Amino acid sequence: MKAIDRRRWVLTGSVVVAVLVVAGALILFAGADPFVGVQGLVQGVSSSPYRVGEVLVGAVPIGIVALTLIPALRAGIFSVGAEGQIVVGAIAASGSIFAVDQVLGGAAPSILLWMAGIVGGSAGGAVMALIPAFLAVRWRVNEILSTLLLNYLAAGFLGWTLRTWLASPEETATPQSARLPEAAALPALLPGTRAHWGILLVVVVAVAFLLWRRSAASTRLTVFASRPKLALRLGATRSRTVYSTMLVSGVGAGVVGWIQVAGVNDRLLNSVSGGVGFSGLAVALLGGLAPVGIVLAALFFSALTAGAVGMQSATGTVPASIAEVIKGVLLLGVACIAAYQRHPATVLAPAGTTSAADEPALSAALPAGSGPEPETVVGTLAEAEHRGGLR
Amino acid sequence: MSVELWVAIIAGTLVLATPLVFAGIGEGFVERAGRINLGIEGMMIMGAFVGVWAGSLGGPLIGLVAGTAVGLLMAAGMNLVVYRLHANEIVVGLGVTMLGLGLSTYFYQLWIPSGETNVTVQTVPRSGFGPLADIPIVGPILFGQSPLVYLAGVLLVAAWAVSRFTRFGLAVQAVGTDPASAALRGVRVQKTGASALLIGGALAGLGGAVITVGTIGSFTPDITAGRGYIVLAIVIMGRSRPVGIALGALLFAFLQSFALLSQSTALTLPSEVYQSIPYLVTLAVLVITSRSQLRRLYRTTRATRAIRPAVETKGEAT
Amino acid sequence: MTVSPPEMDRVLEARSISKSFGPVHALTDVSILVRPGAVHALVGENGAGKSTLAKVLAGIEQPSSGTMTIDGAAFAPRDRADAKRAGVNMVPQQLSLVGELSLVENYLLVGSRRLVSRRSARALLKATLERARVDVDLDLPTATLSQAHRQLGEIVVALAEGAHTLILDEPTASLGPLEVGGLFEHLRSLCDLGTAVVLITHRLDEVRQVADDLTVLSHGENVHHGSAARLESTEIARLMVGELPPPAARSERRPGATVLRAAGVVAASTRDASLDGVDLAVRAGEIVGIAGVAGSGQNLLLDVLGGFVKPDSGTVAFAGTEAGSRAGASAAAFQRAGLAWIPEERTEAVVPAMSLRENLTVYSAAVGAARKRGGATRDARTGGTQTVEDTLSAYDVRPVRPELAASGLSGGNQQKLLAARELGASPAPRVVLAYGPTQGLDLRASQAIRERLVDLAVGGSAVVVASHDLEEILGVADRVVVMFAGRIVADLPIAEADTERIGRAIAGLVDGSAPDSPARGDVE
Amino acid sequence: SSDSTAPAVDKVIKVGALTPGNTNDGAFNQALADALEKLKDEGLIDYELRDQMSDPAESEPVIADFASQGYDLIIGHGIELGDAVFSVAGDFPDVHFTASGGPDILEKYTDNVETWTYDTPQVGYLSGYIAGVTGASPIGRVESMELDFVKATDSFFQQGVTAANPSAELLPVVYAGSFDDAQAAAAATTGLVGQGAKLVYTTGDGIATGVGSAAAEAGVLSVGVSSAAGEAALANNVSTVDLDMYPIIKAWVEEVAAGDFGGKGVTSTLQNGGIVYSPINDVDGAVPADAAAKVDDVIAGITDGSVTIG
Ligand SMILES: Nc1ncnc2c1ncn2[C@@H]1O[C@H](COP(=O)(O)OP(=O)(O)OP(=O)(O)O)[C@@H](O)[C@H]1O
Ligand SMILES: Nc1ncnc2c1ncn2[C@@H]1O[C@H](COP(=O)(O)OP(=O)(O)OP(=O)(O)O)[C@@H](O)[C@H]1O
Ligand SMILES: [Mg+2]
Ligand SMILES: [Mg+2]
Repeated sequence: MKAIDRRRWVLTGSVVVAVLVVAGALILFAGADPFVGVQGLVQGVSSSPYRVGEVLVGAVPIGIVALTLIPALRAGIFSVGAEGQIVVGAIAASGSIFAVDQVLGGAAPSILLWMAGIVGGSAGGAVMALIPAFLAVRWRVNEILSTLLLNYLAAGFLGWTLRTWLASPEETATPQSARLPEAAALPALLPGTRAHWGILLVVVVAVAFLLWRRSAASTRLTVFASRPKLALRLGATRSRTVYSTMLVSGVGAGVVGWIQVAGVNDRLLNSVSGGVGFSGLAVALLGGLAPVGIVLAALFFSALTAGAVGMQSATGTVPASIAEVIKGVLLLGVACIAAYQRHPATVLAPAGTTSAADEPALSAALPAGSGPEPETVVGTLAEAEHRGGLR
Repeated sequence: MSVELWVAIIAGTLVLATPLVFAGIGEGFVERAGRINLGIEGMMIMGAFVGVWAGSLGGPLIGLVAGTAVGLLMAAGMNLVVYRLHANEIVVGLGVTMLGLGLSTYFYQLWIPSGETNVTVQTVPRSGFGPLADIPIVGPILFGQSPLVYLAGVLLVAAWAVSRFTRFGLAVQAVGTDPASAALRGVRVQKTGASALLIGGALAGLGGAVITVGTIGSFTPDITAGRGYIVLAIVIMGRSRPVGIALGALLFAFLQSFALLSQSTALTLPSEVYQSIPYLVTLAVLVITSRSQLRRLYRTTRATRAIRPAVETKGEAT
Repeated sequence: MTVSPPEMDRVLEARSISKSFGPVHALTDVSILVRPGAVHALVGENGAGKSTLAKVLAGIEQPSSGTMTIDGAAFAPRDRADAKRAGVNMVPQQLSLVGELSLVENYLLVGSRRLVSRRSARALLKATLERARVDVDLDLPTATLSQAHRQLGEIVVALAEGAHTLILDEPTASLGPLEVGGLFEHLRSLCDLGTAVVLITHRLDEVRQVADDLTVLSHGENVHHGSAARLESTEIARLMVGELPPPAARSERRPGATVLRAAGVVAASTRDASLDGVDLAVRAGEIVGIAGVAGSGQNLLLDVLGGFVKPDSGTVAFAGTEAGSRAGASAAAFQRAGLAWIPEERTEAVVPAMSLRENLTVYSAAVGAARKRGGATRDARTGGTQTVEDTLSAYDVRPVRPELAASGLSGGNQQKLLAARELGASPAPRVVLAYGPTQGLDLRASQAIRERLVDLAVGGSAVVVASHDLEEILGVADRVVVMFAGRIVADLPIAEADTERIGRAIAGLVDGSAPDSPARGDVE
Repeated sequence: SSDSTAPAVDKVIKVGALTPGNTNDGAFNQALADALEKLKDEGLIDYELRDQMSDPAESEPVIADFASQGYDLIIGHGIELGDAVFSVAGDFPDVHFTASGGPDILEKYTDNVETWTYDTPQVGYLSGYIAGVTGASPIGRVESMELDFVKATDSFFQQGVTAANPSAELLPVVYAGSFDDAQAAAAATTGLVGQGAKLVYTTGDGIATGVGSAAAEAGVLSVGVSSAAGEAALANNVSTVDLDMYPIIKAWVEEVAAGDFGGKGVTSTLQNGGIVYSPINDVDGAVPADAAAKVDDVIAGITDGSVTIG
């Protein structure tokens, strides 16, 4: 596979160049010095321990969401509900933390408040995930759509919550809850940064899914995605599969909600989900539904944000929105490179897949090494329609 | 609620629905072709910005054309990255949205530096039905609309005709549901998928331009306010069929319009409740339609009880 | 018919074609000359390269080397559409009908005209149907047609599309005698019009019946070509698969207690005739053949027996397990209780993207039994500590490469892979549900599978074999059940099951004596 | 402009500033941007401005950055930034910060954090008064979201209206449910007009574009539409009450230079020139000629205390 390697490097190289050129052009367009910008990008990620911490902090929620999406995506169930699940998880977590704290007259030990947070968070996320699961199983309601809509409802619920039963006593512009009790906060991991113990949780989850990959359940899901009838013989009925996978992703997102509240913001904010849901989806696919790949992708994604802000700081005059632009461009670039890492995997591919490998949905989430995923994602997009009873 | 209010709500419905219909029809093709364009939001906002910018130079029509063009361009880029470089379509879509939101704000801020008054362009002039528009109630609703509303209607019929009466229409459906067989039949899977996305992109761009050049007359950051995602929802709910999409768009727009205006009446609920109504009801409708769908399937299954094996007659012949 | 006269006497020739997939050499230096107005049989053992050659001729695959000409003019199709335009058309085995679309729409899907007119297309197809003397619904989504009807449908579409050279890759694998008869008559009349037909088949009698020319492939190489007429059946058989061991003599079997019983089953499906009131009892050590025209309810019956479909009324009992309340729930229970399943469409049971190993061990893998250890499986399903390699070669799956994606196998070898998983289990399955188990297999492989089924019965398994191919049933069955329009219209011990009686029953012409009684009689 | 006579300050102050929204919103955010630019031209400061910092999760790191990079004065402009400023200020005692918030923030100042707010009652009341003197009725309001400070302003707006025109009818507030959804805001405005509204008031910026254009289209008056809405929208806008941050920030800068920064809170008011309003636009005769005069009177009244609000 020498040739392939060379081509990969050529591609990677040209993508990097392309990205830099575009970014540089945009900065020049704003009348600033591109090289300063690139410096800023690097500094934004690395210059101070605080910034390194920020990268980690940002990677945690994205990573957990992405990891817990693995089963659903593998089974070809396409949930975009993480946003809403994070929100409700966060609300439930904050609620239960305040409740426990009150019951114990403000003297609750950390461990108890953490439990309250985790339990509340996962419960909230789970509920938000089981609703679309139920609708999908009972009436074949397309889960892409139901989860999407539920996100908006969750947002409305959060807005109301922050104005009413969880509103902070003192007057604030952005709606927000009162500060959580000190004891509820996740202990800091690296002093002088916002990095917290939640980071270790990512490692745990990643390892868990590394082991899970070789498990029976994983096989069942893979079969389910492409050969439902055979899956029946393996005990993977539709309802069982949908409920279980959605539950996993829901709990994951819910816990993220808690982490964001207790680990990062110390209070419930309107921005608690902050697009993590969608980033998580992107990262899960970037990482090819493989734990290691996902963790790397999550780090990259978070570094993007930090770096882009850094670039803007460095260039000064350039409007803040350059950050978003750079993120977009880099994400596209990496999507190409990531795809190429796995593309060679289709050399001995099935007739089905080769004749249709040019079909985007298929070539979509072809993960490093392992086969099944192409079906998975076809399952995703084509079957989503049928499962949604759309024809 | 007064008659005026209802008239206002209906009129508002049509205005709010128009961009959704444009973008929706496009995405309809994309999803029937088995693809999904999560870049819609990005394409719409770019269409909205470029529309105003070009409109300020060459008038509303140029604005609309430019908006369409930029959507088309972004779609072409997406095709390149997805097909040639085999990048994951969903990731790319999210990237495109990020890029669109960023770029539109970026260029806007460079175009209108702080201290300068925002640029307004002349919006598409109202259609000249003159007297007709003065008919009470029906007048403003049917004849008082911007020409774009009627254009949406025309496009709707066109889209329906294309998917029903052209080989392209069949090919889109084929590659969408069974790419492997379609390819084996001799359909060019990539070509079809690419064309579908080009249509989707162009119409998404147009949809964005319709918001700014069609109604508002100027651009402000994030003016599309998540309509791209709503379009995705509507398309799935409308089963990717033009008519379904139109109905979905109208339903959603009506609910939004209703939620806005009924606030100005006596009954007072938390504003969040009003803002949630459109999504809540859409979900409810979705459940109902899916349910009846399921029922229908069940009934047809029963029906096949009647069917006898096809070659029975031959059987007697031998 | 749309064969435009000027194309009538075209010669399609391929010279020294080679094709390899990665390490696998599917074709080496193969040549073939297809004459107009003749049926050219292309035969050879599974994995010989027939389909690959066919795909090369039809522009679906590009040859690694070699040239093709039509009437001496170079012919190098970029893709299938290209080949079609040049007048070369093909019906691949794993069919190319788009399930969402009706036959009419599938026909309209490719062509030069941008606008489509369903009415004229419909008329054309209708005419073709009548000529072929078959009857398939033109307006239902093809996904709702039975395998056999899709097969016929695609052939009809290909005929309607018109071609001077028509390649059929095992068109008859899933067809019954009636359909085959009508089809061959039509092929003949096509030839009389000057069309050249390339027929890939594993059935000797068919070669004898229709073939003018014969090309035999083996391990991707030409081993024979010439006129078919002068060859003896035995000779052709030898060329196809080498010396065949004589079929084992029919051993006596003494059925035991009922293992699998369906009582008063009523069920419906969009793909098949609905069952109304089917009773069937299968006993240990007996092989029950289920005959019937495609779409008479066999598929649905096997789905019910397998626990995939929950009957609307009536019961299915296997090893004390009642068909579960939730649809599908019992499929897993049945599987665990030792029910082997070979569906009509192998694609339902083979996961193309999984390796051969994963496919073989999927059951154990999915219930969490110890997974592969250095190639050896502690896995009941592949037999004690037997290695995957052993199992593959035991069932003659070629190539023996456990890590190859199953989709890399030829259709026939996929069929063998499926048989290896389902029939190779140890302890031996207690019940076998097989629909056309030898579909697409060459003579040797078919014989091997039949013998395996018999061995299982002798060993006390209860075996159900459904097929459109009477020979496949009569070869092994102790009892033949005939289905018609979702009912069992005849149930004959093999002794009384002469082709004539079954033929009438299949056609729905029930002779008074037949139904009911025997089915009941069997139950103790 | 360079020829402006700048008082010779021994040291140019390095200012880092954050705004929640876009600095070209023609309103709250832009008030800061303009003031900084002016002070820079005067040679008093060197500044860096970060916009779109409404999310504390994002702004806190940026503030910490400024602090660690040795800026003299860090301005958190907007209530959104209040908490972030305080949590960082703790770790950097010798850097000067300003934080803004509701009225209650004035007492929250520390040794290195001065607090600032503006007189919401005055803004709301004056806007209402201007709306009232036009004699237009009924009056509709379109706002972004149901937030405390929005509701506060609105209550004083109502006071102002009744003060100027007791008979004016006020339609209930319509919330667009978004800060940016101009099209929804436009639909809401059109709807209000449909119910007879003759004047529409808004405090938003993104949505103001929709309100302004819809009002102009329907030929009714508007109050509070920012310059971000564009000329067309401004054509029908009677006036907009706005902030002028120049005097406040100039004061801070001088304190930093003089080394006596900290330990107090300040409020922008009409009195100290922190609150201004754009000249009354008579929208070709739709607004009574004496409106401007009446507005001047009421401002005088507020200044000398003869007019009391709340
Ligand atoms: N895509 C592929 N990748 C790897 N090997 C392949 C591929 N396609 C075909 N082969 C191999 O090429 C050889 C010939 O395949 P082919 O399908 O032509 O055989 P066949 O004659 O059609 O056999 P059958 O009668 O079972 O259909 C087989 O060994 C098959 O495994
Ligand atoms: N381009 C390709 N890439 C990967 N696999 C291929 C390719 N072409 C053919 N194959 C595989 O080679 C095998 C031969 O093709 P095919 O299935 O048509 O054989 P077949 O003869 O039709 O099957 P059967 O034996 O049932 O008649 C198939 O299993 C197919 O999956
Ligand atoms: Mg073959
Ligand atoms: Mg074959």
